[in-house]
Amino acid sequence: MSPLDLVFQYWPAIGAGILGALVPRGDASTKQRAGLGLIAALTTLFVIWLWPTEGGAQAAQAAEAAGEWPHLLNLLIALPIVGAAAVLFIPRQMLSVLRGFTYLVLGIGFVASLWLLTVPMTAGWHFQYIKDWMPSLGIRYHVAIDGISLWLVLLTTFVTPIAAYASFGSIKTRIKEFCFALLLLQGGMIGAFLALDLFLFYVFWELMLVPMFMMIGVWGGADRVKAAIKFFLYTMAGSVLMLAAIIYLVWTHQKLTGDFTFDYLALSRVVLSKNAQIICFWAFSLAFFIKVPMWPVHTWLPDAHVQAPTGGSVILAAVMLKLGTYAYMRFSMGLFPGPASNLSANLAGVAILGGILYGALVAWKQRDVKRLVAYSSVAHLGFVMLGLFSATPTGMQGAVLQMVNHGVSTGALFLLVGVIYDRRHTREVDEFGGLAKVMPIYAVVFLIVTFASVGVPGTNGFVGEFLVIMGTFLSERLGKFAGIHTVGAAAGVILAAVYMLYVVQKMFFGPLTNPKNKHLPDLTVRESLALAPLVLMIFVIGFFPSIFLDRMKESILLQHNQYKVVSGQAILFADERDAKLLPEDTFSPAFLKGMPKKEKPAEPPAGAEGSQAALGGEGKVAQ
Amino acid sequence: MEALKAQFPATNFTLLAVVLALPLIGAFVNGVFGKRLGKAGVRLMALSALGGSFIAALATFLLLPKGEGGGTLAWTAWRWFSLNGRMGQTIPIDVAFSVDAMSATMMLVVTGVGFLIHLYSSEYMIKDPGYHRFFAYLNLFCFAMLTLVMADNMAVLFVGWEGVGLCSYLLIGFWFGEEKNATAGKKAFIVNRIGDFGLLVAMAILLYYTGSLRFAEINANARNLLDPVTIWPFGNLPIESQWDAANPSANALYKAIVHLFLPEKGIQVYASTLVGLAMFLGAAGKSAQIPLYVWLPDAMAGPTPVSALIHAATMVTAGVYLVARTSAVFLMSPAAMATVAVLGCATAIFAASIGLFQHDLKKVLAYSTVSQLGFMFIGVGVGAFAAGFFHVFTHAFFKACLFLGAGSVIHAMHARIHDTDKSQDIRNMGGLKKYMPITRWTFLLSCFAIAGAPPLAGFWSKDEILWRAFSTKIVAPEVGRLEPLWTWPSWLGQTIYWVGVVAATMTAFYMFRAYFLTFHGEFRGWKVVAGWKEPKHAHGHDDHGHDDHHDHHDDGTPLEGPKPHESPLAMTLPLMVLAAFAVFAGFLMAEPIHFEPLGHILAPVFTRAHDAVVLRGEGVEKLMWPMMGPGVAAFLAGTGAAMVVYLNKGGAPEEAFKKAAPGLYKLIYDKWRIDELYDAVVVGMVDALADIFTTADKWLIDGVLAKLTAAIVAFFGTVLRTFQTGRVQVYGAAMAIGLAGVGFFLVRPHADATVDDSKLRSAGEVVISAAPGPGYEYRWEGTGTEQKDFGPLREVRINVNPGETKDVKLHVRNAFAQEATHSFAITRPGRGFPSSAAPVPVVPGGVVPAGGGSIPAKDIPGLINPRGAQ
Amino acid sequence: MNKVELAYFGLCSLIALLGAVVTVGAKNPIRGAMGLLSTIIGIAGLYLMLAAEFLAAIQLLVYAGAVVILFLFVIMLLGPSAQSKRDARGAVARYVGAAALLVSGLGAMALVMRTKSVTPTALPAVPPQFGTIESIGHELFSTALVPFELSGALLLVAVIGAVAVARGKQVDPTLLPAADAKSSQTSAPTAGQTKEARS
Amino acid sequence: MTVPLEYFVIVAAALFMTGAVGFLIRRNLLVLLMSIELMLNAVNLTLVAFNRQYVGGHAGQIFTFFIIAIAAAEAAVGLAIVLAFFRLRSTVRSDDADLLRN
Repeated sequence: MSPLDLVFQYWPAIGAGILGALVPRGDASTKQRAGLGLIAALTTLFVIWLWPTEGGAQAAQAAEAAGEWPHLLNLLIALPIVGAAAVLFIPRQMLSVLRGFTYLVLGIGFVASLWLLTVPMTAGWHFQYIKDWMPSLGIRYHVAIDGISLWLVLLTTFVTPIAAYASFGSIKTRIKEFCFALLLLQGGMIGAFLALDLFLFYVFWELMLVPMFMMIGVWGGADRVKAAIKFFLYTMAGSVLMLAAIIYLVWTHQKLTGDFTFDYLALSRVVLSKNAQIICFWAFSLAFFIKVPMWPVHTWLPDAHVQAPTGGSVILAAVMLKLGTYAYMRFSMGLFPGPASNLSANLAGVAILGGILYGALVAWKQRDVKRLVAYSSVAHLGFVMLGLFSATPTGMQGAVLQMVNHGVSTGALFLLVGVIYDRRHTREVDEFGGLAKVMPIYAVVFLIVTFASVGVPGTNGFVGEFLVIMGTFLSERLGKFAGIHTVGAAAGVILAAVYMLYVVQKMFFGPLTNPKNKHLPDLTVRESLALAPLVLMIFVIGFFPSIFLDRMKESILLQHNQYKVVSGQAILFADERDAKLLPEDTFSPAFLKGMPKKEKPAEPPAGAEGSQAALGGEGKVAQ
Repeated sequence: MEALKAQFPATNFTLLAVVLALPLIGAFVNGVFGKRLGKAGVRLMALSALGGSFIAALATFLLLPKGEGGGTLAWTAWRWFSLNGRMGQTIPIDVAFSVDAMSATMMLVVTGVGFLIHLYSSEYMIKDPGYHRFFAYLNLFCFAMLTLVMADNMAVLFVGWEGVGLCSYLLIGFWFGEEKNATAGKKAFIVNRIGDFGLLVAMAILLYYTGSLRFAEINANARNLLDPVTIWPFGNLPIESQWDAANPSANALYKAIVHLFLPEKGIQVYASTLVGLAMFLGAAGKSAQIPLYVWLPDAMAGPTPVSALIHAATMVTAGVYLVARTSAVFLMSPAAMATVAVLGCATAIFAASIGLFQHDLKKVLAYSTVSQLGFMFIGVGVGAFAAGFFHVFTHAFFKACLFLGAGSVIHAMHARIHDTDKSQDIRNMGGLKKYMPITRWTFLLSCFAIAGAPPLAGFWSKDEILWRAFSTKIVAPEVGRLEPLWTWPSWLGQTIYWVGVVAATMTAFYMFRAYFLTFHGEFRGWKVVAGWKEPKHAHGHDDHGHDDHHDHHDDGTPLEGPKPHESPLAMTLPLMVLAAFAVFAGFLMAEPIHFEPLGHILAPVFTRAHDAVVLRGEGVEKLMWPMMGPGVAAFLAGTGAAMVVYLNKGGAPEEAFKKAAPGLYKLIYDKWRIDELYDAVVVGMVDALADIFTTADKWLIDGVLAKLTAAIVAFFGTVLRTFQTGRVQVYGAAMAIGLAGVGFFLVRPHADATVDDSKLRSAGEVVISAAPGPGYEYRWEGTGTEQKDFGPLREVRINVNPGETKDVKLHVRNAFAQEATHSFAITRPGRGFPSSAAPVPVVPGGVVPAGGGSIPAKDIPGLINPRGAQ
Repeated sequence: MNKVELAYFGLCSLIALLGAVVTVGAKNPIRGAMGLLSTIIGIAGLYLMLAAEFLAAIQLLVYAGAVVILFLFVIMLLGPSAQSKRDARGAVARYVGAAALLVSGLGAMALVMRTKSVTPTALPAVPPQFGTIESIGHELFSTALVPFELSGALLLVAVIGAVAVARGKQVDPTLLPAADAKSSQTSAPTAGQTKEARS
Repeated sequence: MTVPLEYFVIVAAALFMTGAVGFLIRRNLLVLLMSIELMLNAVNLTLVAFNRQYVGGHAGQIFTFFIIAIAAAEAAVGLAIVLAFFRLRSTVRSDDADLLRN
């Protein structure tokens, strides 16, 4: 591969690099030029490497893929957590070592997560790793990745280093604890995305809360402790109910099959009795709705965001909210498809009225920019939940893509709000006016991100919302409501423009009246380098969404077909009193790979098989 | 030509990439490196980008395959994303562009007029600090407009659609220093967004019914849209009969009220009408028709060339282009086409009426644009797609020329009057024909064109539309056994024709009113002083921006100033070119004289329209020439009236009318107070809803969920705190009391027993076994065998014959010689009275009954207390 | 049950009970300590009756010799303020507690008395060497070796603990400004220190 | 006829009740400690008495031996605490030791 071939093959990346280097104005430092150039080149490389073709290249890649190293996922989870422990041993005064170490760990995490892209994400589990943890209880360390969780893990490893890099600019006290919290948070989040054992999932689900509680509570704003406690209690209350439902589910499974297991694959075969199913569905879903946040239980989000430091706020918005939606898609729709499909029309109504329209309207009335952006994430996630409730392949793909989009655009928005907060230490919208003259670059970046979050085509927001709206109309789950739901969701597009442009005009346009705004410095090198990857990602997703969609399509199709078949069976066969066990062949073998096998050679209790025969698994999952 | 054709195959026509890429590169270069390039560099970049794109567009137009099936040149960039259709099939959405005759002409207009306007504004904006930013936005706008025009599927069209809205937001709010401009920009974007909402819904419906978003396939299987959709009552709402069946016992009053709301029969509408209406909402948003036209007059806050390019030539015509492009869908529903035509007509007459009394030159032109757009929508509404499109074509030229003329006048006025509103006010102008000959003649020619003077472009296109409205009717597609589609009433075509004629007269009147007030009479701007020099103290012209200007000359002394100068060549050249086109463009489709080269090119594009729209009656076509009379009469009447009022009498009659009907005058001058109506109704309602939600969010949801629970917990906390006194003895005492209680309980004996009456019903036999205890002794009574003293016997068997009640007493004595007794009444249900067994505590059977993998469900729910109300 | 034994038993238990009552009732703590001493002596006497010579000796040595002396030492150290004046605050809780305790104690004793054995159980004959130092020492170092070592450790810890707690904050005299070097021993407050008002 | 077992038990019980009541009623810390000593001695007495009853081994006595050791340690530490408390609040009334209260 002589250098000339290299140049010839990757000329767009080199060109983009040079262009990136030229962008900053004359007096910019070489560090900024080099940084921007590098980021531009890497992004173009990313696009070329995953260029969306008709699957031809993917097949070629599969041929020479290095196979699935089983310990990759363990590395992704364990590295940050071990790093967090190691940070504690670094003396408090050596700030540069602390920061360097954090960057190292997060950097390795990001590079390792890029390896996930080499494997074509066919339906079923990849990089699966199973190890017994508490055999007596049937708890196993079972982690695996599929199309759905792939991009969320990549979002985590992509956003956390940026948040860290940006927040080291503004966090001045207790750097060591901040690094500890950051690394633990990354480990917890990735673990939660990859866990397939309900117990393991619950452990990571709770583990995540602690560092975020620390971040809001220690480095937050004025009454940060109250907001941190409110955040913690809200999520904890939800997840405690989920734990009860998990235990009940495991207990029923033990009654049916005779052996304990917390494994998601095994438990998804259990069909509880009618009202137990609904209760457990609500127990699970409430925990996830609090996290999303859905309408009635969302009031913790604005307080948490207003008090959280910039870095914490970025991670909270970019990744932690996605756990609620991802977990609803994986566990609520996976374990209780019956009630999920019965209630999908009503829940979609809540997602639209309570989420999209309510979030947008309340955001319009906010005076604090961060509170406004917080309510805007309620609106955006309303779209995501609508995509999930519509339960069509398009809608679900749109939902997962919108999760990634929201992570990128709202993460960038919070970084931008952090920029002015560091300068003026206030977030009141009325304090600013006519900033565009004083901080032109900042105004341009803010405008781009605003149009991304409003969903102007060509940016990432549009693709996600477009898929969700199309999916809603095509959905037969929503039945007669599909039309009115589509109209409601599309109306959300208008309101999104209303409140975002309101804040842009209030802050940037109009005369420069406030004397304090006269001499605000424009974006510093750190801020612009932190924002550059996000802004580029906005355009990459906007113009080449099929890079992302092709890799999640098959897993989503598998999940959708299974959801359709099993919900049909669950509604049909759930009777008043007894729980039942679906035969194994209602699930596709790819899905059941890694299910705990019955070690006991003894024939399972006669009763279990007898009742299933009557069921007869005629509902096959189309591969 | 053949070499070019060979080099660019029809299916992979990369020349389209060149047409698109050049403005994009121009925008990027100007935007990012603009400041460093300097004004000359930026100007060169922008003009070369547009020039190159125009040449490529011209080449594309020439290379259009003239085949009978309407040859198209297509180019696919990359797979954008793919959707899953209704039957599970994947629908690929590619970034694909295809050009047929219509879009080729549109491309020529966009790049041609765009190039001229770029040339013009390179001079007009020469003193503006944001020079590079302006050209970046202008180039980006051209890119977005080209994407819109050349899109192959509706998704890419939507990209162009919103891109154009975005650029108009940026350009209207270009001088963002002033609050007014920024608000106008925001208003334009939001109103466009409401239109885009309509387009999104239309796309969803099209995807559902026709299974694809590509125009070719949409037009091909447009017939699938003929499927009735119940829009009211939606969801699970019952219709009347269902409701009555559901709750028959409702009383009369309640039933009456419900019947008020519920329809007898669900309202059904054809999907094609729904799509048509949704798309018209989108078009109305973009092309400023009746419901959503309010943003266009405010958009005059932007620089004049912007108004010329965006609000005259290109963007506003996007709506007409969309309707023409999806003509097959509209043809499926005459109701939708009727709405388009009627609203178009209403807009024409309404906007014209407002234009009559406006004083701001650009506002007059803005309202004339809205009214001319009304004409175009009449064209496409009545099925004359080619005519509507031709009016778009001609309107682009003469309206751009008018706007640029106005720009050059304003440019001249800026020499002394810097306030934006005053410099555009025609009352300050007058008599400029002496000073600005070229602008005056080009303005005059365009006025003739727009007013519909016979040989000029305006006459041919407007007359064609009105003639088509008058003479044709639409044949509704047959729908078999379904309810037949709504068809046009016969009189509708004629009424539209006559209303159009009235609007045409008004157009002629206000256009010439503006012309005479601006160019004739004596100059009212300032006292012209020969050789007037710029006083030293006056501030320099560095900041041409309009934000923090204030005019300190209004302190009563009459303003002096130099002679208004004619605009430099860079501005007058485009005027002349456009004026020339305004004169000769008409002959491209002059149907009455059967010389219509453009008509022939467009024919293949609208083949479906050709056979769906037929002449009203047999002999109607003979009326073509006579029906031209009213059109020409309208022109003569309008121009004459304007000449009489403003040229001869110098505007006196207008003053007279103002005094005669001040209320009406004020009403029309205030644009029929539509803006205030919208603010009060639409914006007000949304604002109120937002307030309700915010307060509910703060007090109701946050209050109840978070603060109330916290308060309850705090209350219990304080209650329990009073027990902790902090003194050791108190705790010791509590312990002692506890000790005493436990001791008392342990010492007392407890006489408990379990009664096993499983065989009571069958064999009448009951086993009572007493609960064991430390040092317990038992004595039974009533079991037949008398037992005086206490013994270890714990279990007793009693036989009860049917219908009999037996009373058994149990005495228990513990080590401390304490005694306790417990009595049981055992009755066996026999003939006679039902059994009333004493309340017997039954310990739930713990063991799982064998058989059946299922567990008794009765104790499963008991295990987890159902939290949620079901 | 011969007279001498009964008399000796009555004497010893009388001494013990009287001592206890004095310990609890005495206003002056010294008198209380003396009461405790007499109780311990009384119990030592009873041990002798129950053939537990070694324990009697230990009782006298450890309890009388060490613990009571320790009490006296502390009482002396505290001086007059060791005697707290009586007031009735919080009396209700205390007396109710005492009453409950008495009632349940007497009730239990009554119950025990009323049950089974009418005649008191006679104590069996005393095997030779019972309760002597050899036998207890023999058993102490065989079966109860571990507790023995542990109690040794416990005592050590207790001593260290007592020293640490009692020592209080040692103020390094050199650090104090020269003026009040003399009052360096701040750890022992003078009696005159006013007691701060208790809210 | 030796003194029967019940007598010793009764004496021990009386001793114990006096100690307990003393503990509850008096508020002087020193008296509290002394009444604890009383209770411990009562227990020792019962142990030795029952060991005398069942003469199989010296379990009772050894147990008492350890109780005495522990009682000594307990008294030492108790008094140290009283001393420290006195230094802090310059009083030995148990009511004043309520810093943990609020």
